[in-house]
Amino acid sequence: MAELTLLQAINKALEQQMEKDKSVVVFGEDAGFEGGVFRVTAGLQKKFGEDRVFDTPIAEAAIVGNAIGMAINGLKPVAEIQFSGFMFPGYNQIVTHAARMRNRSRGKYGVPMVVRMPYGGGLRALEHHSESLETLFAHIPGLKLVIPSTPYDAKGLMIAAIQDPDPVIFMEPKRIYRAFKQEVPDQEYKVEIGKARVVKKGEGMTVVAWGAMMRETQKALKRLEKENIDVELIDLRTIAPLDYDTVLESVKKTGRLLVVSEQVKSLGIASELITRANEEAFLYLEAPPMRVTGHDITVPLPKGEHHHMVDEKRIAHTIKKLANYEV
Amino acid sequence: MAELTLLQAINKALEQQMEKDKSVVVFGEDAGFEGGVFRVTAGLQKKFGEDRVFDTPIAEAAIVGNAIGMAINGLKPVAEIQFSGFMFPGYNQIVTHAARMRNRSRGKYGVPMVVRMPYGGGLRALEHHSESLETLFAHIPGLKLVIPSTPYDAKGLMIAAIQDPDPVIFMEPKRIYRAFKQEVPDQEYKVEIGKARVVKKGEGMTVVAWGAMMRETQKALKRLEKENIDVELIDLRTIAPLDYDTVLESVKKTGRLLVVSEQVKSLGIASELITRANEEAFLYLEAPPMRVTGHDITVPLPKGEHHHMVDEKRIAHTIKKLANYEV
Amino acid sequence: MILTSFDPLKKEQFQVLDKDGKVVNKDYEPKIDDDTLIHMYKTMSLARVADIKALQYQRQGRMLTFAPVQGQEAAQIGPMAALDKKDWLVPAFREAAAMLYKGVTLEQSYLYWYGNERGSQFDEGVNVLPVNVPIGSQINHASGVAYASKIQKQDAVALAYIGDGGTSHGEFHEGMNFAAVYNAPLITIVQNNQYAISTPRAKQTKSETIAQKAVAYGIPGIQVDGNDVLAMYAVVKEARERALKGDGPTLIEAFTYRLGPHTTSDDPTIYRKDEEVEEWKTKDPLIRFRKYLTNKKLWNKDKEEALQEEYKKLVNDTFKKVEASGLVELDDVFKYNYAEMPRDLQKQKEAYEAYLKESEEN
Amino acid sequence: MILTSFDPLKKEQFQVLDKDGKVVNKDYEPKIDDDTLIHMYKTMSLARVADIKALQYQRQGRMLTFAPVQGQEAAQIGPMAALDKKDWLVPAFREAAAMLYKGVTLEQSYLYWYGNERGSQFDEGVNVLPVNVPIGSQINHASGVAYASKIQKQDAVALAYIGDGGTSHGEFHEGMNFAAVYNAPLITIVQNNQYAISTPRAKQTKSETIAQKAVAYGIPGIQVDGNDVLAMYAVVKEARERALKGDGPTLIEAFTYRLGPHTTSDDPTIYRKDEEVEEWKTKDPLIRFRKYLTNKKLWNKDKEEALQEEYKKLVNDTFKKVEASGLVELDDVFKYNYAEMPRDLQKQKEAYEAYLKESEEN
Ligand SMILES: Cc1ncc(C[n+]2csc(CCOP(=O)(O)OP(=O)(O)O)c2C)c(N)n1
Ligand SMILES: Cc1ncc(C[n+]2csc(CCOP(=O)(O)OP(=O)(O)O)c2C)c(N)n1
Ligand SMILES: [Mg+2]
Ligand SMILES: [Mg+2]
Repeated sequence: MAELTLLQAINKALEQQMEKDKSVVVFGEDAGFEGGVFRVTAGLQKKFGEDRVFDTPIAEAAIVGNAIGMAINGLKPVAEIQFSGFMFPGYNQIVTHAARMRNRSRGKYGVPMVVRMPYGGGLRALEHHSESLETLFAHIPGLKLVIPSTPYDAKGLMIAAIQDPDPVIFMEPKRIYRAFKQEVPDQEYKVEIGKARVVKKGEGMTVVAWGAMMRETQKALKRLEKENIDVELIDLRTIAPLDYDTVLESVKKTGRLLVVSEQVKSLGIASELITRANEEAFLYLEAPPMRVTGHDITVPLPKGEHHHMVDEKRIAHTIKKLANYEV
Repeated sequence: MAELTLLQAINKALEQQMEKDKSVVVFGEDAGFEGGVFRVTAGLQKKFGEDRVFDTPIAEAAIVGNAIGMAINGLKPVAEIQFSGFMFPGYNQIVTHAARMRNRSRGKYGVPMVVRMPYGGGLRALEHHSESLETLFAHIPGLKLVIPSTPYDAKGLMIAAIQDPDPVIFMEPKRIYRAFKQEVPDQEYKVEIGKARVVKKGEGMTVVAWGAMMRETQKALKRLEKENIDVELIDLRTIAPLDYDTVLESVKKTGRLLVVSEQVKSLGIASELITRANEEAFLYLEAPPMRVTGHDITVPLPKGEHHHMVDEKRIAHTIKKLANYEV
Repeated sequence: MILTSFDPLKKEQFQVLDKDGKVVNKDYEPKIDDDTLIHMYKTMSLARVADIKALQYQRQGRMLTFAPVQGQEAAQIGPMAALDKKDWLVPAFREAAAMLYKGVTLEQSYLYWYGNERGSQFDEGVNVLPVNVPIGSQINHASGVAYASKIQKQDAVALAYIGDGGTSHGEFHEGMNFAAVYNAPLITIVQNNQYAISTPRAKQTKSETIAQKAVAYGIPGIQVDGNDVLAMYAVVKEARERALKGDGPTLIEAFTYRLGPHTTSDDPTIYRKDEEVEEWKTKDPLIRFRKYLTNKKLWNKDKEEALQEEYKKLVNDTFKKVEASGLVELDDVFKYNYAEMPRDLQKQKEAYEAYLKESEEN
Repeated sequence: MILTSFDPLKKEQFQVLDKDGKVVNKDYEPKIDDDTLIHMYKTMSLARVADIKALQYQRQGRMLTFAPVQGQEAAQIGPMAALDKKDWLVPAFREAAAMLYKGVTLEQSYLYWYGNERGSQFDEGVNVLPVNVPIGSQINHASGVAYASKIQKQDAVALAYIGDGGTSHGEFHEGMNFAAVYNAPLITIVQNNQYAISTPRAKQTKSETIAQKAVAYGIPGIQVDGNDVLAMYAVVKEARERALKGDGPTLIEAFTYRLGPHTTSDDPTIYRKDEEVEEWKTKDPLIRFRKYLTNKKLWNKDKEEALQEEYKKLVNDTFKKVEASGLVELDDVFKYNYAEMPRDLQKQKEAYEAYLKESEEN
């Protein structure tokens, strides 16, 4: 066991899988020689050579499209998009090919690839560096989307993603890349894709979060410790396919649902969760399901970002509101 | 007044605006000389010349990106994407620029452009020709998205879109391009962007649809004529910004909401509407809001498309189910 | 070396057979054994018959939209004959002839255009990717396939097709550039058939040839008479050797013409003149190749008649089988979205089945 | 004609001033009046001081990430001086110097990198687009701006910047091709500063020069010494005339070097050698131009010292003003998403304000 940051845990997962499986290759803009602008792939080129770890031209359609071709011809590519906001030029490949190749060929060609991308706000970054684009992947049939919130999950999910027979989008909450450390087993282990984690049992209310918002939510709960609100906290971990069973079972028990997300408001993962709670747990609802999200605005540049960012205060505020809701 | 199809109504709107305003230009793949693969822009090049109506190379990023540049420098471009499934290479421009230029420049540069694209299923078409991608635009702050369901609205919305100071995505339900005719005024008129239309008043249930689904829904209602279900039918017409007021007022009155959409199930416009009904009309709900949609699968090729397409039968079935729901 | 002898910047075009089937460039006449020559000709003929028939079926309302190959058979069969079985074909959407040669069955091909995904479930060992509709994107797949082949030492190349219109797409640029940087064993053939739907080649790009676009990637580019099956064969053979040696991609412009409509939904009379089509008919790749084979005594009128009979029947029988296949089953549209169906999707399927059952009962 | 005299395929590079400020190509020495020459030099100097200062502020934790220009001033000021006020500048993200020359104020520039959108709210009549972060996409904007200028007969060109790395992007290809087909009055300058973050030029593309990529679009391409402000001026002047005559776009590769880090988050010592940087420092565009001006008796040591003093103060004062501007107001982040705020967004804003008020009260 070693104490690792989330970033280091991903690096370890990559290293371990590359060691074990020669077909794993890693590439992206600056991902080779210098190990990526965040250094997630640091050390890999030195260890595994330039054929398996390399820099690409600045061309996201090529990065994803080449990964698809490689996956079809026997490799397991782990491609990096430098920031999620730059995935758009590669989105055509993700949607029209990666997500569809298996179905298109009725099973003949799978696309076992991972597309990694740091995402999310709070780092006082330039334009296009702070978005939370989960919806754009979760809305597309054929894709998987995972987002770890801890070093342990990061390693386990990355290993599961690399071994998955289908394309996995791996969004990395860069705000907590180095925020804290956790004991992470040295050996290989997997965190199942498609399974949420009940972080804390509770009876009074179901709170769902993921990625960097898990931490904010936990801070909010800390703040509310004396308030006697018995929260069941769920970390989605996988956004697609979503583990509705775990969430809805919880909602049926608690009667209350809050979803915390740093996405813009409309058409976020929260809206699908709330809709499902309606469809499948309507009679259990003791209050309208609520969400804490950004606004339907372009993510502001750093000097205005705080207006948009979801923080522990706002989460705590809404938890109280939901707890106090009476019909 | 003339009897026009939806397709002809769009053509007339374009012609009228081009005549009136020299800054309006029209272009796209095959949109010039031959007037588009559906002939929506037929006759315009002949009338307005090659500078203002022209064919483009096959390059959607260029189509949208050039439109943005033109809009910034005094033109009002109406760009055509041949099928909505081919908008992906241009999506980067739509999301990272068209939607943001005004905010980015704090009002200095607006992007008054229209991006037209035929969309939707039911035409037994090739792969990527049948998707319903509303979510990918409605989720992005800064964009407007309109979808007409009648020739009258098509003309009025197109005129409003061209005159709008912001980028408008204009999705055309190609399945009903030529399905029926309607009296359409010869003169210029606008249908307000952002206003839904109450097609039929009712007290028992709110049914929301748009685009080609309006027709299927109306057929379903016809089927149910003898069933004594008093439906209030709403045509959204604008998907973004969405007219929640009209929908929620209706839901507060009827207590029941059904959304009909040919999108895939998860994260469709339906899920946001249902979430809003929860947030803002929870105490009025007499039944869980419901939706009729496609499945979370890749739209099948023609010989399997019927499994995915929403049809009047399925709509009627769900209307009955919702009407009969008792707590 | 063909690739260094024909400079697109000087508007040189590589040809072996002229339009009368005469060898005009003896030095470059490829050595192909007789069986292969005949197999090439036969596949071209089958593709042609399948094409003409499909058009008839479509006009009868029995076939859906499809993209005819007519006129481009040489640009497809020459290259395929120059490949090895383990090489990959990465088509755009107008490569039915190439796909046939590489092992996609006529039934699969028809089934695809009939609107059934089973048509892209190619047999084991057939290294062909499915028809690719989003223009340009296949170049990146081909580059990736080629790169994988290279680092896994498979000794195989990837050959991608694209249209003249497709070269305007950003994905063409990114794919070619990526492959060039890493010397991926990629061969890209641009079938310049002079039009992208209604848009003529001159409106697509200002470069005088498509081949010269290779300069942007620091790789060889060559314009070839795309109606000359031997020239296409010879140039691909050489490009393949280069690729396998580790020298990287080659860009080949096959100068050709689409004799039919863009697809069956298209009316080409709107945008091109009859005379132009008639002129190109005289350069028909089948006629030219038949003359060559006849000169070589490998072919004659009787054989031709018998072949036509055989293929008409084969095509008819195949289409009937395809027609009889009917609709796609519900299972099929759910089952292949993931290797394992997610629980929520399983539930969606069950809910839909329940609805079907219920609505049947009523 | 410069453009036809330096063939990138023959590896010819256009230069006027050598690194000692001597005119090596008298024929092409542009005629620029003294005031303009001095204004050019001053703006280069201001950009340099602003750059160095900003790096200091950033290291002190007072400035956010930004993209230094150091070393590339000539590639930016030469072209700007060759433009007319009504011409458009369409930058990528490393064109702070060019933007200054075209009328963006230092305060705006700093404000932008300080993280406030007001920094892109340029003054009336300043035809400059905001900093463009998504690589490549600005080429399409520039093409559109240019096309609009052409058909509205504005007699103006659009000049776009992009990096060597940016040329790999599909949007570069699509934009150049589009502009070429329609002869849009576009000038594209590739600042080939040898790296894209850590990725060296050779890993970006296999073409020997960037300029030769022009061949793909059937337009002129030329490699220029990008540290030579006069060469950059002269070539843009000529490209501009071509463009206004209706002859279409030109691709100019400015061969230069980024002396600083990619951005302030970057550590260039990981991927490049000190010697390389030192070697390029001897080619510093400012030193070279200063020598030229000194030779012309337009500049001297005293003037230089006074200028440095003046600019240090100006930059310091400006940054203090920017620092004092504080946070962005809530109104601002909602107000500009649409020309008119949609009702639902208005409600979101009100709800958020209500929350703020409420949580303040508690
Ligand atoms: C990205 C994308 N945009 C648009 C289309 C629609 N489309 C289908 S075929 C075609 C023309 C293709 O022309 P070309 O590349 O020359 O190939 P050809 O049809 O001549 O074989 C277009 C525009 C598409 N399939 N993909
Ligand atoms: C589409 C896109 N992908 C990735 C990035 C991240 N990124 C920012 S700058 C840069 C390198 C740019 O290199 P180059 O074009 O040579 O310009 P330079 O920085 O040298 O001026 C990258 C990859 C981006 N901004 N946009
Ligand atoms: Mg073509
Ligand atoms: Mg660079």
